[in-house]
Amino acid sequence: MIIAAILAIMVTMALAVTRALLGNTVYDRILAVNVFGTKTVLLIAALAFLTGRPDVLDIALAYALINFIGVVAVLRYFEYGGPDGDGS
Amino acid sequence: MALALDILSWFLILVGGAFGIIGGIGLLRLPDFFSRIHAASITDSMCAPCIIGGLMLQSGLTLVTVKLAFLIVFLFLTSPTASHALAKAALHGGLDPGEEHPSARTRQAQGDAAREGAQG
Amino acid sequence: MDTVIDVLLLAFLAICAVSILRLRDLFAMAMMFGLFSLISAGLFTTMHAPDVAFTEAAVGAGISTILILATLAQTARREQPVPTRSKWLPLAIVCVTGAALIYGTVDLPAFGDPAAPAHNHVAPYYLQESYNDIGIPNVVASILASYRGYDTLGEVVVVFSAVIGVLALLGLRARPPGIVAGPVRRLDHRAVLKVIAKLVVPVILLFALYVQFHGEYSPGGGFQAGVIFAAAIILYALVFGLDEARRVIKPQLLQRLPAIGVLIFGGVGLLTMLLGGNYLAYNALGENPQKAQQTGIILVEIGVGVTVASVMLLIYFTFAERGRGRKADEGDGGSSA
Amino acid sequence: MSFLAHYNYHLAIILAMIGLYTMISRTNLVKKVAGLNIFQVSVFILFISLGVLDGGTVPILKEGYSAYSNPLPHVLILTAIVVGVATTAVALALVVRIHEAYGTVEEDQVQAKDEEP
Repeated sequence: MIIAAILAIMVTMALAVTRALLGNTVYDRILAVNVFGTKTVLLIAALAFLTGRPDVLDIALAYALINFIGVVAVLRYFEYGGPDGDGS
Repeated sequence: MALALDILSWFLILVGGAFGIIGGIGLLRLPDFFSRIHAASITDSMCAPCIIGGLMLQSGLTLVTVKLAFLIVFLFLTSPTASHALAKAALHGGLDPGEEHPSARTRQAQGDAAREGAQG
Repeated sequence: MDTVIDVLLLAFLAICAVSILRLRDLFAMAMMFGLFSLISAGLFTTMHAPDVAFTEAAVGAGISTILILATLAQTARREQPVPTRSKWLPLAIVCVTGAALIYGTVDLPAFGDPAAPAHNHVAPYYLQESYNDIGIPNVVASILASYRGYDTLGEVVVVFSAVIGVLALLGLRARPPGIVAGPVRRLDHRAVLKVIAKLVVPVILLFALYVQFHGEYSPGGGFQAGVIFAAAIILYALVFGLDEARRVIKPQLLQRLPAIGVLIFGGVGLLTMLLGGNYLAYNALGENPQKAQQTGIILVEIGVGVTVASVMLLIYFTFAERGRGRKADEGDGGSSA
Repeated sequence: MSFLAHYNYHLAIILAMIGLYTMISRTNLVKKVAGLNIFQVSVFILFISLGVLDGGTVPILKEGYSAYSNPLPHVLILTAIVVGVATTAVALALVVRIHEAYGTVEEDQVQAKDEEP
């Protein structure tokens, strides 16, 4: 049953990657990367159970943290790199 | 009791997976950014807690459960924040809700910055 | 099942790499780069390498991407079209090289083959004896800090010299003429982000400490903990501004910390020599060889953690400070904390 | 069959070649750095693939498991990743300085400016 979950997560990842590739706007890409990141967290958690070694769950935690930081960084630099400079 | 927990856990995992796929399809198929962000939020706020909750029921009461609980709390804090910040950035960055909808194609009027250019 | 996940992740990786190659908008490229690192970290997890996945996630998806973004903010956002003359020669070179390399894999043992030489040379010793020698379950940590301590010391020194290079290039010299310090930018209008960052940063710092000191029993150690620690402070700097982050961690202290970390590592080696052992042979640190080894590993990992954390922070601060420079005549130059 | 058993190595090589192509065909220096990183990650993947053991598990000793993947590549790659980001930082610092000195990060334009008297 965990395999079913993993498959579902992989399908979602594939869809997110497609969106990241198609893009349209930069924001769509950021969104897709963010979704992909949270799905990776889930994938790692599920994999930890599939292999019977849940002690590697720390990685999933680290992913969640780094993903958030990455999105904030992208937003910040994108906003201030924009034409009006001030962001808001 | 154990069987009930097992069934509940499988149910949660399946529901989570289903929400993930639904959100993914929405992310791909919905017409503009602001509706896509809604689809993405579904994967964050429904899929993740369901799957992790299901895994928590699998693991019994150990350190692993605590870590998973941390994971849920953390995702619940950060994912909506990221979505919110993203939506706000898009709004301020010149992306108008409804603007990108196929029925109102006035993209050229928008600033170039929010756009993705020609791909080489 | 493992194979399916493996191949799918590798396919995602290839797709990402191609899109990095093709994207003209370098911001989008930076994002795909972050995605690339995230996927490769996932791949490392499926290949039973949690420590590597940990490091790659924190370093590749976190620090590298942020550095690329900081560079883009100071240079050009878009790539200019490549001159057409140079299209076929690179492709030919790449195809020939790739074919030669693939021909080279024919003689390699099959993927995951237990009879492969890699599994029969020194690895069995580590796997069988490390628990007797050192007494900690994470074999990667024992090899990193004890068996291959010299190697790790060398790597730490490389990281240390990298920060000296970055400081020499960007930090020490005044801004070039025509560039003035820009205004301090903060995400002041982001109330939600600020509240959540305030909540999350202490948790990340705590998690970094857990990774540092629990690294002997679970994936983790000085390298990972250092990067996560730095990432937490970088998040703080991103949201609250560079000056605020500098107030938290004084630049004078930060500039000394990389050296202090290296000195802790080297000092442990000298200590073991003074106590009558060889350089970095921790057995001299105590009566009980296992306890002595564990003491040595913990000390060395602290050195690694201090160096890595301070180096990453120093590099980010240097980039961000440089990026604050704003061309007097141009509108889109600076963008940093 | 034996050729298929190397799929991991082959995909790593394909990745390496994409990175190499990015490095030699693009003139944008930031993109070259990204290509270098792709190449680097492919080498990491190759190394870790060599350490994988069928039926093995993560090399954190635990009762009930006897087959572990080879921990040595993990150690080498773990440190290599951190060193990799350090070198990337130096490369990016050079890019920033080049942009300050030449006003561009395109290799051919930098060269053109160099050849000007």
